[in-house]
Parts: sequence; structure tokens; C-alpha cells
Amino acid sequence: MLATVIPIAYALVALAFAMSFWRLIKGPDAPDRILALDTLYVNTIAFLVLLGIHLGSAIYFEAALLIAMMGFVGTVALCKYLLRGDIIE
Amino acid sequence: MTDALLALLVLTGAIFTFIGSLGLARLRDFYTRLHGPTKATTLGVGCLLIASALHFSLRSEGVSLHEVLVTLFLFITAPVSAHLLAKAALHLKTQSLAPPPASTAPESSD
Amino acid sequence: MNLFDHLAALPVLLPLVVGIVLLALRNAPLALQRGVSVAATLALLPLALALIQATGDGTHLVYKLGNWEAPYGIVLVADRLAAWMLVTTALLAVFALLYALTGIDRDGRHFHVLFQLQLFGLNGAFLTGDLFNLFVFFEILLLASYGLLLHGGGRLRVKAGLHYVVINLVGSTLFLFAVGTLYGVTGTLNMADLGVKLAATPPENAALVQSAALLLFGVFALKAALLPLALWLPAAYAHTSAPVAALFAIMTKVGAYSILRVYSLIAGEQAGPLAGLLDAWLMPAALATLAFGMLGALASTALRQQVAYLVVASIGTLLVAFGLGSQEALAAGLYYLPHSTFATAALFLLADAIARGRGEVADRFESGPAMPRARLVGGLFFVAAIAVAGLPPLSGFLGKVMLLQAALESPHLAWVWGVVLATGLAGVIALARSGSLLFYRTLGTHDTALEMPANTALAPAVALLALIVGLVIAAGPLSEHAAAIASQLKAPQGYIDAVLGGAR
Amino acid sequence: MTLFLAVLTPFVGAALVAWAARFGRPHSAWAAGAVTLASLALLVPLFPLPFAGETLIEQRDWMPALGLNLAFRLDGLALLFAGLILGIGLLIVLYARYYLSERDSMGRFYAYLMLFMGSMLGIVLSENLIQLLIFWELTSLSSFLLISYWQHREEARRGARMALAVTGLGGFAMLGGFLLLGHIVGSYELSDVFASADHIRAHPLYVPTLVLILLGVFTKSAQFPFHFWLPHAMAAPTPVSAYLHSATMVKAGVFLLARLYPALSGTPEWFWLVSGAGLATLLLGAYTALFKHDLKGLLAYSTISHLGLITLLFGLSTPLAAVAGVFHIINHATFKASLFMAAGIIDHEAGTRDMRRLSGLWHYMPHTATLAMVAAAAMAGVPLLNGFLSKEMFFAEAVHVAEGHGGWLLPVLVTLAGAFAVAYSLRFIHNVFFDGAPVDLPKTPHEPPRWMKVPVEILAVLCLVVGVAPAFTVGPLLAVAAAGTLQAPLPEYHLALWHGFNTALMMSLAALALGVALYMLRRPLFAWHEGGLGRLDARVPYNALVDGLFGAARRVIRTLDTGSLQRQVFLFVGAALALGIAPWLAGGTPLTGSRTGLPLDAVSLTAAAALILATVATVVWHRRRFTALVTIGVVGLVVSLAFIKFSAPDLALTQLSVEIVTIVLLLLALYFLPQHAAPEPDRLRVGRDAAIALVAGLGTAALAWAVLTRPYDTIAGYFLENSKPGGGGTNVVNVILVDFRGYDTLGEITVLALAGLGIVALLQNLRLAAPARDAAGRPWDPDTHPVIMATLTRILLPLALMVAVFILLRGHNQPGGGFIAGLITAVALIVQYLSSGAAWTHQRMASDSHPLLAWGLGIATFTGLASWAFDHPFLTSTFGYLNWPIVGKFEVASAMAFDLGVFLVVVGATLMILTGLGGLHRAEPVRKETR
Amino acid sequence: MEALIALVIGVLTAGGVFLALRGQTFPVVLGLTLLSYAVNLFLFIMGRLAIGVPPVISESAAGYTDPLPQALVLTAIVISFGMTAFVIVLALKARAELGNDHVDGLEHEEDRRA
Amino acid sequence: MRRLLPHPLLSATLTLLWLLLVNDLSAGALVLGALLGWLIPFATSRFWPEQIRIRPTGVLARFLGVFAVDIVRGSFHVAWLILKGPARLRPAFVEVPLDLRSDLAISLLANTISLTPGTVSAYLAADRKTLVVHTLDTGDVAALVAEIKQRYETPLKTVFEEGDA
Ligand code: NA
Ligand code: NA
Repeated sequence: MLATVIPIAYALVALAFAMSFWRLIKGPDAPDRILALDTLYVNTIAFLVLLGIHLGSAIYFEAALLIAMMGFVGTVALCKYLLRGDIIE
Repeated sequence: MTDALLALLVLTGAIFTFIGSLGLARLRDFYTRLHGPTKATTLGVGCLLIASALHFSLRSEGVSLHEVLVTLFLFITAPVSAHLLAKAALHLKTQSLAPPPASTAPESSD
Repeated sequence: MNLFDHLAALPVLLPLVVGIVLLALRNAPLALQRGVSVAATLALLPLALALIQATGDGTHLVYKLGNWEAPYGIVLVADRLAAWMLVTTALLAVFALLYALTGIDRDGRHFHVLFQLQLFGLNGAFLTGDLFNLFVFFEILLLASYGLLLHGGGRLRVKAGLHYVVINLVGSTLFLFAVGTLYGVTGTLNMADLGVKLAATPPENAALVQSAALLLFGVFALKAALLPLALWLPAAYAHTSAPVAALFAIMTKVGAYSILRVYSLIAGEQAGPLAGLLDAWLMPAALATLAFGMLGALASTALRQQVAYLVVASIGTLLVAFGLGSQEALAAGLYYLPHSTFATAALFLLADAIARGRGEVADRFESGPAMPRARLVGGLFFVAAIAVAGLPPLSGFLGKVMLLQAALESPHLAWVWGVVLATGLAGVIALARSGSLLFYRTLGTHDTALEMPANTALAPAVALLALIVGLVIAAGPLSEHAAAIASQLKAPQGYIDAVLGGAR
Repeated sequence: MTLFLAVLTPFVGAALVAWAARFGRPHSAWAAGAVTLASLALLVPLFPLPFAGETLIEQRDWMPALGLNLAFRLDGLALLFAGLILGIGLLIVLYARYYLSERDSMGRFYAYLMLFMGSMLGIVLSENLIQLLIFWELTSLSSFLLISYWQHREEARRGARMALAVTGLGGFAMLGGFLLLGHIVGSYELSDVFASADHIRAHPLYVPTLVLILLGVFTKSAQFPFHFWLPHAMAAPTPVSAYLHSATMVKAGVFLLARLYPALSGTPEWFWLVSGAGLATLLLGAYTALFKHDLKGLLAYSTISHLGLITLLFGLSTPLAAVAGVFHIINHATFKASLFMAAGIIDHEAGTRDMRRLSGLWHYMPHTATLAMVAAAAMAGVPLLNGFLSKEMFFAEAVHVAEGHGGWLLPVLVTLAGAFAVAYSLRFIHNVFFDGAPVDLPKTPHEPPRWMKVPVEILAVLCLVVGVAPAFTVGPLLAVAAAGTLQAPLPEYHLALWHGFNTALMMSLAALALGVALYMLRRPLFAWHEGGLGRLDARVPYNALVDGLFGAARRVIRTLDTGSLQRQVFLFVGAALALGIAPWLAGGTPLTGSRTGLPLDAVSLTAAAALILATVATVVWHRRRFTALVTIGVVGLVVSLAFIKFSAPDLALTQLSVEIVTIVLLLLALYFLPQHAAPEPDRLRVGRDAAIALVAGLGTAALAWAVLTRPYDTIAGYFLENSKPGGGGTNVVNVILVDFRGYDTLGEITVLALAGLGIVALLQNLRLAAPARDAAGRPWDPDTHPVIMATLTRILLPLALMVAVFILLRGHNQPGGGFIAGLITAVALIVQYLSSGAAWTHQRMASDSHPLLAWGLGIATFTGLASWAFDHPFLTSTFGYLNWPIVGKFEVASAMAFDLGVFLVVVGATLMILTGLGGLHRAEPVRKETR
Repeated sequence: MEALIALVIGVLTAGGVFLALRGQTFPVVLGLTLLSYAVNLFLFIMGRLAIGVPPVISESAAGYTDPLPQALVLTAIVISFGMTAFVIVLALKARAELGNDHVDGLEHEEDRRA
Repeated sequence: MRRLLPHPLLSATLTLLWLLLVNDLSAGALVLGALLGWLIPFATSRFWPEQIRIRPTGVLARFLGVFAVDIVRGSFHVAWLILKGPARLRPAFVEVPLDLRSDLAISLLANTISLTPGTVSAYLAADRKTLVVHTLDTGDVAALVAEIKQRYETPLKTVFEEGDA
């Protein structure tokens, strides 16, 4: 049953990725793009977890963990730039 | 049984992930778009992580709960990101369907 | 293992360790930092000489880092060529550093750390037997050189530095493409092993490995400042501080060294599809570079700029020798290498002293006030100019004679002779003009405010010129050693056996 | 050894002389005299040898590989020249002692003079051609110093540079000639060269060899068309002119003709080239000399003409002509040197050398006048003086050879030249010492100091005694010198004043008569000359040539080296493409190999599409900088996805962390860079760049494809096998990094440390204006550190640190390791800077990262060095398993210590870079943005 | 798949080269970043493409991909990170010293007026 | 005690998370986890000058329960709205007056709001007395504000601020 679901899941995640990316290109404003990038990061986490379940390997876990952290930092930095310009003050 | 549960979790997770991005793509202004990723996506990944935890705990002898860490991370960071994004959007006076209250536009530092 | 067994590794480890120590001592009194830095640089000399000694009989000292066999681990290989480069570097470094102690090392932060790590990079590049490791050490010596080049700052220096950095970053990218391709085809990175594997390249891969090897040549040509990739050098060298420019006299030689090292292993007579790979490219580029350098020397409007172009010319001469490729020609090039290094370095140091001594006009070719100690400085300039122009009786002349003689048997005879002799004359004309404008055409005024060049500032230049005199006096044994190096390069099998002996 | 010492003495003497000057002006003169005498004293005892028909050769190895030995030779020719150089040198030293004024530094003058003397001796005593060339060039250099001795004078500087350029040209040509000669003979030793004379003349390379060598000769001896530098060299002090430009340096050329006469002469090429140049020079010099108003100018052109005469003699290539040539070398040296010195005295006493102002000096300096007249008469070839004898022999040979080549032209021309010689000599005498009264001289002339005249007297007497009784005086010297020249038994000749009424005598008389007539007619002649030929000045084309050279150089450099980075990058990419593509053009190698690849899948396709679109977006929007930053973020994300997809978790982790840090860096930079990007300069450049970029893309894609579709065998297997047993880790990538190739990693962290240090150095006193508003002109948000962000990111810090430790510890066996852990730590701390500010963070942690770098590099390096203690090479790793109570069994590996070093360096460098950059804010009061 | 990855590398290189040829420092830095992505991918795939076989030794492993290129790329990533950081700061230094962000310090009209 | 073990609660949490992270409950892991659990707060104590006190009442537990449920509700709610399509949405900004004072409490409230039905905390007024919330689809604003205060703010206040005042 899992075996049948996983391809569908892959497809859904891929679509999600595509739509987030579309928003990133479309914009129109900087916040939209940052939000899209942030969402792309989370979509990637989803993909990695799927991959882990699919290949039965825990090797992708750290990547997911790292993306969660780094994606957040990226978002924070980008927003801070929009708000203050000087991100380390 | 567990297989069904796993499948269900995976599917739910994937669907929520999808819907989150769908909202991001479809909705009309930035503030409404913000909701999808912040909640749906986060929950979607949450489901997938739980599925993964379950999956590995069953496959190998020891329990696998480190997925909880990722979930925790996301649940702390997602709202903060959302908040900062909204704040930035308000600062940039991004076009909005709902009129932002006056209190969000303080006199700016020059 | 006693310390001698680590001999091949010491020239690399010493500057690294000292660099770290100096980093720890960054807040210690300047005198202490200088002491450590000078002592360490001086210590490189006996090490390098010991390596000359140890490799003199044709031995290859192979040092297996991490005790892993080649080609799996990285090996350091000290042969005659490596030792030769190390000695040249050590000698140059000592005097460049001594000049820096006149106060230039105070103009910015971390000078001594950067200087030691620069030596770490240089020596590492000369000793490594692994192609990817060569890339790593290129990056080390580049980044150190970025720091040194920009040391002190200033408008022109920063602009030149930016160009230098960007072009070298693009160069590094190309290096990786080339190394990658070579690995993708041969599955190895050890230069000796590459030599073996490439020699056995099947025909269906011929063009692939050829283009990889040529891309690699492109990188080395950039480092060596070979036309059309020489445009970064003049500004970069002309606008950095004197001791750094002096030290950089060896940097272009790293490119030349790499060409010699890598292509003697992978493109020698025995090298299958790669045999004679550079024949079509190296010689024309080298001749063009030589001509370009001399035209630059003629066109220059200030001394440091002129010396920078003379560096280009010297690399042109050097690569003409390597381009000829015969054992005699290589010997000529190898004898010329330390000469041109010391000569241009000395001239850079003098140029700085002159620029300081002439006040407002600095080293520009305009009539200015008569600088203090003009006789002494002028005399030194005269000698240095003779050296750089390759006039008798100094080693530049001997080197050129060796080169011209070696060209006698070559099909390029006419071109080589024509360009080398013509550029020689151009050099004389250019330098005569510079000297006459800098020292003779002075406005009678004796400006008392002018900075008197201190003995400490002139001594390093004097010492470098003394080294050149040494090259003349010991020309016999030195040229014979150069010939020995060349013969070792012409027979790469010895290197390959020494490195892969364990594995094969 | 003696010859070597004799040559060395003047060089050492130069230093001595300069030093002696400290004790007062005269001392350097005495020192110079002593040095000259010393050199002479060394040689004189050897002089008997050549007279006994022996040739002394001293040899010691120098560069055997090059065939360059220290080899000296003393034969008749060498003896003659050594004698001239030292003898006349002595007189010059004496003369200059009185000539130089108070303002002139004697030490410098005599030092240069000694250098020159040594070089000159070196030339004439050399046995090895390359060595000869070395001294040859040294004469050029030392004469540069001597001519430019009065460096404050424009004409002195110009004259010196011109002389150096012209003789330098000759020198380089001669180098070529000698190399060819050595190549033909197989040795540079003169003895061998003489031995294989016939082989040389027969050799296909004979002509180029000859031409190149003659270029050297002609430039040095001021032969047409290279004669023009000599008159300009007259800017030198007169003693220099007397020495270099009459007796010695200009004679180096003819010396070489004589030296190589046995080896090169006797071919038609030699005959026509040498005698042709000689004749032209003879006539041109003689003619021009007459019209020079400057005393030294006249002498200069007369010198040119006499050198032409000598050259012509050697060109005729009959033994007798050679003898005559040698003889004239001697005579010319004596009378010309004395004339120059006389001219010097006149200049010295009268304050001018302009013959239009100098007149009737007889009344003021009768003694000097007498000496000058004797010498001038010798120059004119008046009987009873030495000049007459050699000129007789010259005329005779001219006639004799002309008979051979059946022409009357040569005799006529040489007679004409003789006539002009008579005329200018007459002018020298009449115009200066008689011909009315002087015209407003700067000072009233009188006889010079006693000792200043002595050298002139000696030489004048020599002219006379040689002229009267040649056989008893110069005879033996000439014989031995001629023998040395010919390297063969001498021809039949006898030196005498009277040979009866022969053609030569007739020609001499004709020359005398015609000469007097020419001088009588000088007024119309001058008018005619000034109207025509006088206008010609060889300096004009020379300057045009030199300026042309500099101009051309400037143009070339200006067009090539524009100081544009874009051009440099373009050239580099172009060169790389040329190099990479060239081998494929030959054909024969298929682009696609035999290996079958992996199937495509939807997810990869989506990701790839996203990456490609994001890349395109970055390129298209690179001027909308913030947006470009977001799109390049996607590129990085997908690249790390690719790493994951293709089994490289470590790479993915690294890429992800680096990605974010880079974005933070770029944001920091963006704040200080201009908010608006400048518009593209021109469409053409954009098109050009796009084209080359496209080709580069295709190239790399093709390269990747070519490799991916080919099988290969790799050394990777070894790593997989030995990772666990040999390296003690199961994460092979990490084991390679910290063990198999730990040396690379050591270098890599050094690079990182260097980046940190370099950046710190760059940031030092870097001042940048902080923009007050964003790109759209909005003021920044007043809320510096949003509470919610600040509070919650603080919660993350301990979590992140824990994850970092986790990643660090497991690195050896699972994806992770020091580098990633370091980046995580750094990022965790950077977030604190982002959300709570630098000031706030620095209250809570050390702000100086240098110690981290030092410790990191230190730990890594000393872990490597530790293996020395166990007799292993640098970086040899070791590992073992400990079993502690409760904790249980766990691994300890030296590689882990190494990885800890990596960790510390990464944290240190990253913090150093980011905080350093972050510290740039509040650099100076906000000012208006400029791009 | 091989063709796809080759295409990706090609696009990254083309973009990188084009941006590296721009006149302002910022796009040049972006270009260098793209180039480093391109070459890192290139170096990585020199070990050929393999899915689900990471080079981490374990009994359950189906096989291992070539670990060496991965190690090389790791080193390359770190180095290019250091280089990028340096060039970014240098760009700021240049902007301060040259008064503008053109790689050759060429001023634009507005600045001459300013 | 305070200086040796600055944040006992944090230490405990970290030790637990470490065990999760390493996926291993062996003694070794526990020791190392405990070590880190002590070391990290110790090293970062200066980032946490103030002691976080939590009233260990059931309030916290109940709050977490509510929270968990609301996340799921929130997600389904949003999902439904998205699928329904943008046309039907009635987005609005709502100002929620705050009783909470401590940064931590306010931040947690903001997060909670963002993760629960139809709301995202968009803006915290400079005086920290009002939190501006964006809602996706609102009829009765007052009801929403009341719900937020009652459902989330009150428990958070009891947990983090009772007794502080
Ligand atoms: Na989110
Ligand atoms: Na997030």
C-alpha cells in the first residue's frame, strides 16, 4: 500500500515544488519571493523525508534537519534586509 | 495495518504540502498567500516526519524519533518566518485585499 | 624515522607552523613577530640546500603523507627541479622580508602570517606530486598573495587587486574542470600515475584527454602570465608594495614550473596521444609574451610599471626556453629562472627606494629633484638594469647565450633569435632612457625634505644583486646542475618509478 | 694568470680610485696612474714573447657547458693594442688631471675611465669570443657613463644614449655572429677559429655570420651608415674623446677586423662589404670634416674618415693592405689623440671650440700651436710625419688592388679623400692659429699648465720620429703586430720615407695640391655645402626611428592593456575555449562514449527545470539585485538536491550551509553597494558576451557528456576497502578528507583561515556610507530587532549547538564532520547577530575570532605532527576503541582531533568574515548615494 | 539523466560566464558563484551518476558510488566559499576606494556631477 | 547552583532531544546527552540572563493539547479555504490588545496564533500592547479576538507570568 502511495506523494511534492517556484518567479513583490523560497525549502524537506521512507535510508535525515535550520536563517536574513538594509547592526 | 497508517500519513503529508504551495500560487494577495505555507505546509511535513519515524521504528529494532527534532524546528521557525514576512510586507506597503490598520505604519526613521 | 626522513616535508611544514605561531603571537611585540618570521624564513635556506644535496645524485625523495601509498594518498616528491625552485624561493623570500621590515609590514594587519602562509603555498606547490593537491596549494598561495597584494590598500592597488583576484578565480574554475576531466577519464590524481594512465589512453579518448590537458595548460599560462593572459600582471605588480612585488617575482615562475612539471610527466616523448601536446601553443605564446613585455617596458611611464612589464618579458624568455624543449634549452631556462627572479625583485626594491627618494614625482619618468644618495642608488640601478636587460657580464647574458645556443638546432631558430635579440636591444634602450630620466635629468634643486634611502632599505637589493654576481661566478657548476635537472625532466620514468614503486 | 690579472687590475682599480678621491681630488688621479702602470707592469715582462714569435694563451674553465672559458691571448696584435690602451691611457690620466674643473668629480671620472680601460684590455687580450663580447659590451656601458659624465647637459645625455643604442645594436648582432661562428667551428677559442678558417669560409652559414659580426664592427667603429653617433659622443669631456674616440674604443671595431682577418677575410663578400663600407666612410668623413665649425666636430669626422680608411685597407684583403691597416692604426692613434688634447687645451683656455670665433691663437699659445700643427700635418699626410707613411702604403695598395679589379675609380676616390684630409687639416691650423684676431672669446687664452702639455708633446714627438725613421722606431712593433694580425708569415715590405717617384707619391702630391686648392675655395664651397648636403643630419632619422619605436610601443600597449577586467576575463574564456576545442577539430574522437546512463524521472526533471529557470532569472535580473539573490538561492538549493539525489549526503549538507552563509554575505554587501545598477553600456557587448557564454556552456556540457558516457576504472576501490580497517571510519568521504587526503583538507582550512585574515586586513579602516533609504527610496523600518524574532531565535541557539556537536561527532562514520558542524555553529551564532544585534551578542560572547583560527589550525597541524613521535610520516592517523563503565565501547581516532581543528577554523573564519562585514555599519555619517 | 545533468552544468556555466563579464562587481560575484556551482557539479559527476548508493560502509548497502570526487568537491566548495567571501569584501573595498562599483572604477555620468 | 546549572529545564530538554537525535537510549548516549545538556546551557548562559520559570500546573498540558488540536484544525481550515478558491475569502487585519508582558510569552502567543486557524501574527506594535493579526476569512472580528485571548493568551499568562507581576 505504501508502495502505491509513494509515487503519488512524489508527484504531489514535485507539483508543490513547481508551484512554489512559479510564485517565486512571478513575485510580484520581494516578500512573495522570500515566502516562495522559504516554501521551496520546506518542500525540499518533504521530498527528503519521502526519499528516506522510499529508500529505507536514514541518511537523508540530517539534510532535512539542516534545511529546516538554514531555510529559516535565509528567510530571516532576507526579511531583515527588506526591513533594515543592514542585517547585522 | 501499520502499512495502511503509514500510507495514510504519507498521503496526508504530501497533500498538505501540495495544498500549501497551491495556496501560495493561487491566492490573490501576499497576506492571504502567507497562510498556506505557514500552516498547511508545516503540518504536511509534520505528517511525513511522523510517518518516517513510525516507518524506521518498525523496520529497525530501536525506536527512531529524531524526526521529532525537525518537526520541533519547523514549528518554532515557521511562524517566526511568517511574522517577519508579514512585517516586511507591511513595511513595504505591499498591496493587500484587507486594509492594514494605521498602527502598522509608524513614522519611519530617517 | 629521524628528522632527515621528513626532509621533503619540512619546507612545507615550517612556514605553516610558523604562520600559526605568528597568528597566536599577533598581539605580541612587533620585534618578536619580526624575529620569528625572519628566523623561520632564514631556516628555509638550509632545508632547501639540504634538498639540493639530497637530490643531487638524481634521487627522488618521496614522502607519503598519512603513510598512504601513491597513487591513493598524496605524496610529496622532491627532485632536482623542486629543490631548485625551493632554493630560489628561500633566497628571494629572505630579502623581500628584510625589506618589508623597513616598516611596510606595519602598514596593514597580519603581514607576517600572510607572508609565511604564502611560502607554505609556494613550497607546497613545488613539492606536491598530486594534481588536485597542486590546485589546493595554488589556492593557498593565491589567497595569501591577495592579502599581501592588497596589504596597505590604496585606490590603484585595490583596483589591480580586484582584477587579479577575479581573473584568478575564473582560472581556478578552469583548473577544476581540467582536473575533473582527467580524473573522469583516468580515475587518478597522482601526477606520476596520470603519466602512466594517459600514456595508455585508447584512441577513442584521445581528443578528450588532449583538451583536458590543454585546459590545464590554460590555467598554468594564466598563472605564468603568458600572452594573451598576461594583462593582469602589470597593474597588479606595479601597484602593490615593494617587498610583495619582489616576492611575486617567483609567482609567475610557479606557472612556468607547473608547465614543466606536469607536461614533462604527461606530455613527454613517451606520452602517447599527449606527446608534444604544447608544441603548437607554447612557443608562439612565449615569443609574443616576450615581445609584449618589452614593448610594455618601452611604453612605461613609471619605473615600477616598467619593472612589472620586464617581469612579463622575463617569463616570456623563460617559456621560450621551455618551449624549445630540448635538454639544453631547459637547462638554459632553469639557469635563467633564478636570475630573472632575483633581478626583477631587486629592481622592484630599488624602484621603491627611488620612488620614496624623489618625493612628489615618485618613480614617474619625469625630471624631479636630485634624490639623496643618487650616486649610490643610481649605481645600484645601473647594475640591476644590466642584469634585467641581459647584458654582460651578468647572469642574464649567460642565460640568454645558453638559450640562443640551444635554439641553434631548433626549427624556430630565426624566430627565437630575432625576438630575443631584438627585445634585448629594446630593453637596453628602454632602461637607458629610464636611468637617464630618473638620475640624470634632475632639476638642480636639492630638496632637503626628500626621504633619504636607508641602508636597511638598500641592503636587500644589494644582496639580491650579489646573488646575481654569484650566479655569474658559479656559472659553471650552476649551469651544469641546471643541465642535470633538465636531464631528469627529460627522463620522467625515474620520477614515475620512484612515486609508484610501492604500488606497481 | 698574469694576463687575467692585468685585465682585472683596472676593474679593481676603479674601486680603489673612487675610494682615493675621498682624500682629495688629485689623489684619484695619482691612483689612476698607479693602476695603469700596475697593469702595464704586469704585461711588459710578457712582451718579449710575441717578439720571439710565440703566442701566450692562458685558460681556465668558467662555463664549459657553454664553451665559455676565461681565456686570454697575447700575440702581436694584442700586444700593440694593449700598449696603445695603457700607454695613451697613462697620458690621458695625466692630461685629465689638469683638464677637469673644480666642479667635476675626479673620483667618478677616473673610476669610469679605469672601468673602460679594463674592458678595452679585455677585448684585445681575449682568446675566447664570448668573453671578448662580454668586454665589448662593457666598453659600450662604461663609455655610456663617460659620455654622460656631464649629465646635466642635454646633449651629453642624448649623445650617451645614442652611442649606447647604436653600439648596443651592434653588440647583439655580434653575439649572434659569434654564436654562429662558434657553431661552425665547434669552439669559441680564437686558436680553433683560425685553425678552421677554410671550413668557415666554405660553410653555408658564413654569410650570415659575417654580416652579423660586421654589424658589430661597423657600429663600434662608426662606419657608414652607423657613423652618426660619434660626433654626438663629442659631448663627452675632451680627455674621453681623445681616449675613446680616437685611440681606443672606436678602434675596437677595426681591431676585431684585424683579429678575425685570418678567419673571415679573402672572400668576395668580405671584400665588397668591408671595403665598400670603408670607402664610403672615408669619403663621407673627410668631406664632412671640412665643414664643421666645432673643433671637436672636425676631429670627430676626420676620425670617422680615418677609421674608414683602415676598414677599407682590411677590406682590400691583401697582406700588404693589412700591414698598412695596422700601421695606420698606430699612427692615427698618436696624432689624433694629440690633436684632441690640443683641442681640449684650446677649449680650456679660450672657452670655446667654435672655429668662427677662434683665430690667431698663435700669439697667445705659440707652444701649443706648434704641437697642434705637427699633429695636424701628420693627419694631412705631410712627408716627414708618420701619417704620410701609412697613407703612402694605403695609396699604393689602392692602386695595386684597383689594377686587380681593373678600375681607376678607387685611386681617384682615395686621392680625393686625401685632398679633403689636407683641406680640413689646413683649416684646423690656419683657421685657429692665424687668420686674423679672435672674435669676442669668453676669456683671454694663454698657455696651459706645464704638465697639461706633456702628453701632447710626447705624442707629437712620436709622430715626428716615426715619420723620419720608421724602420728604427715603429718597425719591430709593426712587424710583430702585423704578424699577429695575419697569423701568417709577413709579406715583403720595407718602411722608408722615400720609395722613389711612384704612383703613390704622385697621388700624395696631388692630394696636397688639391687640398690646398679646396681650402682656398672654402668660401664658395661652404656656401654650396650649407645650401645642400649640410642640411642632412643623420640624427633626424635616428630620432624619428627611436621616437617611432617608443610611439609604436605606446600604441600597442594602449590597445592591448586597457586595464579592463572584462577584457581580461573575455580573453581568458576565449583562450580556454580555443584550447579545449582545438583537439576535437582533428576529428577521430567520438563525443559520446559506450557507457549507458540512468533513466530520467519526473522529480529530477522538475528540479532541473527549476534550476535552469532560476539560473536564467538570475542572469536576466542581475540588475534587480535583491531578486537575483533570491533566485540564486534556488539554484543553490537544487544543486544540493542533486548531491542528495546522486548519493552525496555530505556534499548536500555542506552545500546547504555554504549557500546560506553566502546569501547572508551577499546581503551584507548589497547594503553598501549602489542600490541601482548602472545600465548596460552597449547592446554589442551584451551580444558578444552572450555568444561566448553560450559557447562556454555548450563546451562544458559537451565535456560533461563526453566523460559521463565513458567507462573508467578508478582508484576509489582502495578507499572503500581501507576506509574502515585503515581509517577507522565508515563514512568514506570523511575518511578521505581527514585521512587519505588530510593534507588537502589542511590546505583547505588554511585557505579559509587566509580568507578570514585577508578580509580582516581589507576591512581595516574601510569606510562606507550607509544608505538612509532602500532602493525604492523608502526609509528603513524603525524597529531594529523585532521582539518575536529575537526571542525565538535565542531558543534555537542551544538546539543548533547540540545539532552541531552531533554532526561533528558522527562525521567519521555518518554524513557530517567538522566542516558542516562548524558552519552550523557559525550560522547559529550569526542568527543571534541578525536578530539581536552585534552589540547585544558581543556582550555575551568573545568578539575576536583569531584565537579560534589559531587553535583550529594548530590542532589540525599538531595532530599531523604527532605521528612523527610514532615514526610515521606527517598526518598518519591512528584510532582505537575505549570501553568505559556505563558509557560503554566507543572509538577514539586522531582523525577526530583533526576534524575538531577543521571545526574550529570554520567557526572562526566564518564568524570573522560575517561579523567583520557586519561591523562595517555606522562607518560614517550617512551621505548621498553615489554609484 | 546524464544528458540532463550535462545540460544543467552547461546552463550554469553559460550564466556564470555571462555575469562574470558584466561591468559591476555584484553581478560578477553572482557569476563566480554560478561558475562554482557549475564546476562543483562537474567535478562531482566525474564519479558518474549513481542513486541510493552513498559511500558509507554498511552491511545493508547495495553498493557504493565513487567517494573521491565527493571529497574533492567538498574541498572545492570550502575553497570557493573562502574565495567568494574574499571577493565580496574586496568589492566593498573597491566601492569605497574607487567611489563606485564598476570593476574598472569607471565612473558614470551621475557621479561626475555628484 | 544557579551558576553551575543555569537552566535545569533547558538541560533536561536538551538531554532528551539528544537521545532523540542519536536515536539511541544506551547508557553512553545518556551520559553524553547529560554532559551536553549541562555544557551547552552553561556555555550559552549569557544568552539567557533571566531564569525561565514555568508553573508546573496542568494549565500548560491543557494548553499544549488545545494547541495541538488547533494546529490540525487550522491546517484543515486553511486547506479547505484554499481549495474553495480565492474568490470566497474575506481577509482582514485584526488588532488584538495584549495583556501579556514578557517577550517570551508574547512571542509564543504570536507563534501559536500563526499556527492555528486562519490567522497569522503580522505585526507587534512598538508599545507591545497590540498584536496585529491577519485573518484569512473572518466574519465576526470581536469573536475572533475574544477566542484568541481566551484560548491562548490566558493560559500563556498563567504559565509564564503569574507571580511575576
Ligand atoms: Na513557513
Ligand atoms: Na520556515
